[in-house]
Amino acid sequence: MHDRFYRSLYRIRRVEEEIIRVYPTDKIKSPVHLSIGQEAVSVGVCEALRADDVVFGSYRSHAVYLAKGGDLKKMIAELYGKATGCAKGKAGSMHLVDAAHGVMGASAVVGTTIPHAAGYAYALKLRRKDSVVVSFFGDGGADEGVFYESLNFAALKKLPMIFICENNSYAIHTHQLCRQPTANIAERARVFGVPAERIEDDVLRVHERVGAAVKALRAGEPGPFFFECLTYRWKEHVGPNDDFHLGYRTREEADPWMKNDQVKRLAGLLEADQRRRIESEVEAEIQAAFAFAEESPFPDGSELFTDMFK
Amino acid sequence: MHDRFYRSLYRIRRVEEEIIRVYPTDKIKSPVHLSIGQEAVSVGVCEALRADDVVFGSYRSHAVYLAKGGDLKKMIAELYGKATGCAKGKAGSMHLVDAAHGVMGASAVVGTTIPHAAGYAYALKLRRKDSVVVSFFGDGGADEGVFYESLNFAALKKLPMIFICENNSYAIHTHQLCRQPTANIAERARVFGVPAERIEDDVLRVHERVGAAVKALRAGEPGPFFFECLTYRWKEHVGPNDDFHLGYRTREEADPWMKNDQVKRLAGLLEADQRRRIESEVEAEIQAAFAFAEESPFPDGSELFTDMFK
Amino acid sequence: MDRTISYVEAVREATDQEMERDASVILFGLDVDDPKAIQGTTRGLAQKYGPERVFGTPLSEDAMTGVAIGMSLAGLRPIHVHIRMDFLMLAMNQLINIAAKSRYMYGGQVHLPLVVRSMIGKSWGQGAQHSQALHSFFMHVPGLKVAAPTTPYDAKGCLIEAIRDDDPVMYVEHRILHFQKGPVPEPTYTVPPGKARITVKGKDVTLVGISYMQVECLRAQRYLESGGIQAEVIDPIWLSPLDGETIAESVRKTGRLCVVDNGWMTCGAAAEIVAQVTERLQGAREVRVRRMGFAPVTCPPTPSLENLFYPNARTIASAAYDLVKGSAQGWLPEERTDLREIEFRGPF
Amino acid sequence: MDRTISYVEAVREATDQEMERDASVILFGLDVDDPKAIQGTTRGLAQKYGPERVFGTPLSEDAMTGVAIGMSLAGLRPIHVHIRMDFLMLAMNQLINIAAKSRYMYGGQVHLPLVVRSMIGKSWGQGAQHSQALHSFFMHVPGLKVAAPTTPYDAKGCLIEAIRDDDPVMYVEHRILHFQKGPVPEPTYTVPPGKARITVKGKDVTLVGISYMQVECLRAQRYLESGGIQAEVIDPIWLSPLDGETIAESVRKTGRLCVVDNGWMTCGAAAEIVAQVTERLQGAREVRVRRMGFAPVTCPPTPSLENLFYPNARTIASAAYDLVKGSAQGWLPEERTDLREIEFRGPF
Ligand SMILES: Cc1ncc(C[n+]2csc(CCOP(=O)(O)OP(=O)(O)O)c2C)c(N)n1
Ligand SMILES: Cc1ncc(C[n+]2csc(CCOP(=O)(O)OP(=O)(O)O)c2C)c(N)n1
Ligand SMILES: [Mg+2]
Ligand SMILES: [Mg+2]
Repeated sequence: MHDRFYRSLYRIRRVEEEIIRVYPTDKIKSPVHLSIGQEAVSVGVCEALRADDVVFGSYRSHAVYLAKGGDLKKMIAELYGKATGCAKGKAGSMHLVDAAHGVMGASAVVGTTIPHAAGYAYALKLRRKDSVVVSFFGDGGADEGVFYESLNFAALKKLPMIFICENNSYAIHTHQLCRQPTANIAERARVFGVPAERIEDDVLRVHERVGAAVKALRAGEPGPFFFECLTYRWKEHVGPNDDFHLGYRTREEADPWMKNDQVKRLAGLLEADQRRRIESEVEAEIQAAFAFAEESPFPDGSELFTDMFK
Repeated sequence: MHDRFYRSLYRIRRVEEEIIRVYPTDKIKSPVHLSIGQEAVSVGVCEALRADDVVFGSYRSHAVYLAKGGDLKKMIAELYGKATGCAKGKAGSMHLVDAAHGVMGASAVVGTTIPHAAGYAYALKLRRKDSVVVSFFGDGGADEGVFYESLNFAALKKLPMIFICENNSYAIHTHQLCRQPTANIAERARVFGVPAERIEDDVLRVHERVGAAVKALRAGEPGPFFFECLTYRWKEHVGPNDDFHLGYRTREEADPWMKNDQVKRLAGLLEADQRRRIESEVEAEIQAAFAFAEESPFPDGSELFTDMFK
Repeated sequence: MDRTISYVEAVREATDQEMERDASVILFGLDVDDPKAIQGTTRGLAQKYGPERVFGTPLSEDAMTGVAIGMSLAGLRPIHVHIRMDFLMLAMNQLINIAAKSRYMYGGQVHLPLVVRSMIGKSWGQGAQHSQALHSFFMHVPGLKVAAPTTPYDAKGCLIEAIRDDDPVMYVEHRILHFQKGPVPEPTYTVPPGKARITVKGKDVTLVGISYMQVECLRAQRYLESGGIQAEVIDPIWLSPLDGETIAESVRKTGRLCVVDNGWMTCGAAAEIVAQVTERLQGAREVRVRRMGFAPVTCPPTPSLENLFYPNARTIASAAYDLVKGSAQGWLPEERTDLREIEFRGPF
Repeated sequence: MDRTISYVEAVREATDQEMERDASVILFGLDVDDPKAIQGTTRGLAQKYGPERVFGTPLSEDAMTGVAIGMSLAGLRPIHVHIRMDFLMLAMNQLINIAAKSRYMYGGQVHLPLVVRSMIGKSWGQGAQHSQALHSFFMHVPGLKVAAPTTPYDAKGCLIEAIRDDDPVMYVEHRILHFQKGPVPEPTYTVPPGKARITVKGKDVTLVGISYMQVECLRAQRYLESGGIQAEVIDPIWLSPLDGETIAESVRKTGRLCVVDNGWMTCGAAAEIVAQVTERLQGAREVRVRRMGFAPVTCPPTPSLENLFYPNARTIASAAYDLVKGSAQGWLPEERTDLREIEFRGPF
């Protein structure tokens, strides 16, 4: 299990580090919202899911796309704006999708995929499926009215879904406590009658708790479940750089999070050669993906008018 | 005090009974959402307010308009679509307004005036005024995302306002528990750090509790406050009739509410001649108001284009 | 095709038949399962298909639209009903930023077979916020189709078409039309987009009437007849995609175009139709044009103003008369009660 | 008037001067007080006026728009800022159902001196949901004014006008224009609605360029010059109320109209302008018209498609050339780097 976790964590981290390396060349044709530092949430959750489970995310969805099994080559090609991208260059980094692997959508408008998850879960329930749906969103998403409306509906209909609030304390540069009078997102969910829990930045703990919820849902227990996963964004809100110089947060604040790095932690739980094997496989995969993106053609002009309607 | 309460309660009840009487003649030119049965909330709250305090309401605002001191003649003329109406016939029953008496607006779209109250309260706070703002809305309003967004903002900025949820258990014909998984609107407010309380259908109790909140706000204590006032609509959702035949609710359900009629209760707390004096004054006022509406002219066609811009 | 039913019944029947045919069709929205059953258009369906496939919702237009989108991503075919189009303003983010865009921005990996039914209505004292017809918003944004059927026949055919369409369709119903009756075949059929209907042939002036204004145009046509003018009347049926071709061909013949929308004119459907006809006929045919629609103000509830807010058969006839004569003639036909087939009593 | 400042600085200065002059002006919106300060347009104002008059908000576009309305009812003059116009879709209910209607539906008892600033932008890889320009929605609904200034001069003058206006104004800024520099007087002044500006005189064809497309039209004018054609270029500045008169007068002279919008065309500002000119000049002057705008698809982020999504100086010049010549000539001017005064690097 730890090897699977490490592979997924390491892969996400390294993919984004490569994005950082390549970004200044202008080969990446859309803004990137990096997940570095937040990998544990996506990995902990998605390792508890099956291929036929479904996730929805935000513009910051590299991690969840990869953790859920999204195709890496198609992701990098998408970032490059190439015809071989997961959406043929029509998504960019903010709308990653891989329907075959249950990555059903990511939106650049905050909070907007939360009700999609509820609707998808409604369909699963109607069809007596035992798959589950996971909605990923940020602490900023919890400011939006649609978050409460979706919670209310999901609880009313007892939907087989899991809310994952990735609370990294910030919406762009604005701290949660400048937007919410109390830092109690999980409690806000609980008041709708939804079992809700806050989890520290610990990939194994996330996996354990979310895994239990998934199991309960598959067994037909009423949903939804709610998890507020505390985490921290290491890089700037959008783009490849650090941003401690901006002054809205301090390095000191970041320190404990960086010390708690879950990628390193899981590395430490593996045998050295097991770890090295994983790393070299991942590196090869990443190299191949960037090469694939590099070599792929841009979409032809005629593509402008396709995909509007059936 | 009881005489003031009774006058206000009796006046609202009788105005709406007159509306019921006149409605079939087609003289009233807009749909009416009657407050009969719910008068205690508006009266209990508004008796705790000053003229310079401000209220916002919904399409069901006859009671709050009158309780807050809105002009009766202008209200009836407005229902008649006359040029002498509070909005010259441009509001109808659903948008009653009397800025001079702090009735700042009523909207036919559910939930929409809740943030207006917050914005108004922000302005009062900025200007160091000791007036307060009251937002009236229904249990249906608490389904809408804007309700949560407004609560969050009001709590964040500690605004001098009071949320009054008039919970009559129904949105049109749909019971609260078909729309909300738990009947706990006050608790939902409390999770934002807002002092919140549920009050039975008791005009004196409403007055006492809201009065205490108003006093605290005037003294500079941080707002907002929240009250879920349990109440019951006796008539159909829109229009002048009973609707027990529709089958979505029973007479038995209504019975205890009707037995608890606060108009009758307050009548019982007065001396007979004091009561009769109030009643005859109110009757005269109502008669005059309907006569005024009757005699007033419709707005001239040229009015179509006025009031769009300054 | 001699069976005659109402628009309400046509909508109900289309929904019923499609729900029967296809288990993935589901129906929800505020009050769809209540005693009034959305003017009867959803009557009996909750009983027949059960509360999982037909259900009322919380007052949460934003999330419920997102829920509909999520359902359609999962392969259902939701029909989301709104008793007033005004309330769609709460759902614009999901409609414009997601529904219209998903197929494209996900490179064709997903599609949303979603129908949004919304009602427009003449105010009857309801005023500002219960009277709007904002279909032009949905025409403006690529990725949405818009149907605005006038007759029971088209109501049924467009709704079935919309339900079977694999992409989002905004289905716009005018409440006055709900009481209209007309011939409707019982078996299912579709009225697909792309073809406007010429409802009356004529040679002097082209009247395009959108939604309820189609009825007023048909009346205006009769008034004009009595004034010696033969109007051609067109019902676009689908507003997006719009059949500009049929309209332009008519105007190529008549040389005169009066577009009557049941909505505001600025950046509205009438502006679009005038622009398209101008573009198509420039250099080929000189044309005279006129737009009519809501007065450029907020809708007033009092009848003395509301009557002036809407175009009607007589004002349309008067305007078309001027178009034909080439200048303002001051002609306003006497009101004819025989043209008032349709009775409207509010509020709805 | 030889002081030259950027559009960003012009917006900042207008806000600062009005906040200084009038204590009822307040400024808020997501991130107005953060280190990026809305591209600099709000820089320093939180420090100068304090956190009560300048503050960032929760991500609650719907309620915060309602809050702005409530503030303005209480006599404040809020400026509510949105870094992308796409997000206004969350605020449509408050904007369309309340802000546009309050003065009227309350019979003049209230008014809302409210400014909503929203930014539009070229996608630069941002695609579907961060690229829209939906000003036509606000033009459609009576009760809102819409300004879309192109130059730093107009940016300042329109913003001051908007702040002082007693009714709601939608103030639309294109992010590329933010980096534009130009002469701006330091003292306050206003650029009121009702008067479009003829930015270049010409006799052969009228180019109307909205928002950023004004810049592309100015470049197109230079290309056309080299093709022997004298284009007249018009900047409407205010889209609502729109100065149709100035545009029509120009077309009366040139006989040819090319409207280039920074938005979609169907039911858009370009449709409105074509319709108005057609109406005004019918019978008086035969005209040739052309609309240009976003391709009728969702905005794609990849550059190979995005380049085709937007009109540009060369495609505009080519279209105008055809209008003048009367048929498709296939003329596309060689790209001239000297016309590329403005550099744009995303993402913003
Ligand atoms: C509805 C909406 N409002 C504003 C924005 C601008 N915006 C982009 S990201 C962001 C912050 C979101 O914060 P959070 O949800 O916590 O996600 P995080 O970036 O921390 O992952 C904001 C305000 C947006 N994209 N959508
Ligand atoms: C946003 C919106 N959605 C739907 C409606 C239709 N509608 C009118 S009143 C109403 C019920 C509102 O219930 P509640 O808030 O409890 O108020 P009550 O009528 O009980 O006073 C509904 C759904 C509306 N007016 N606005
Ligand atoms: Mg965050
Ligand atoms: Mg209620």
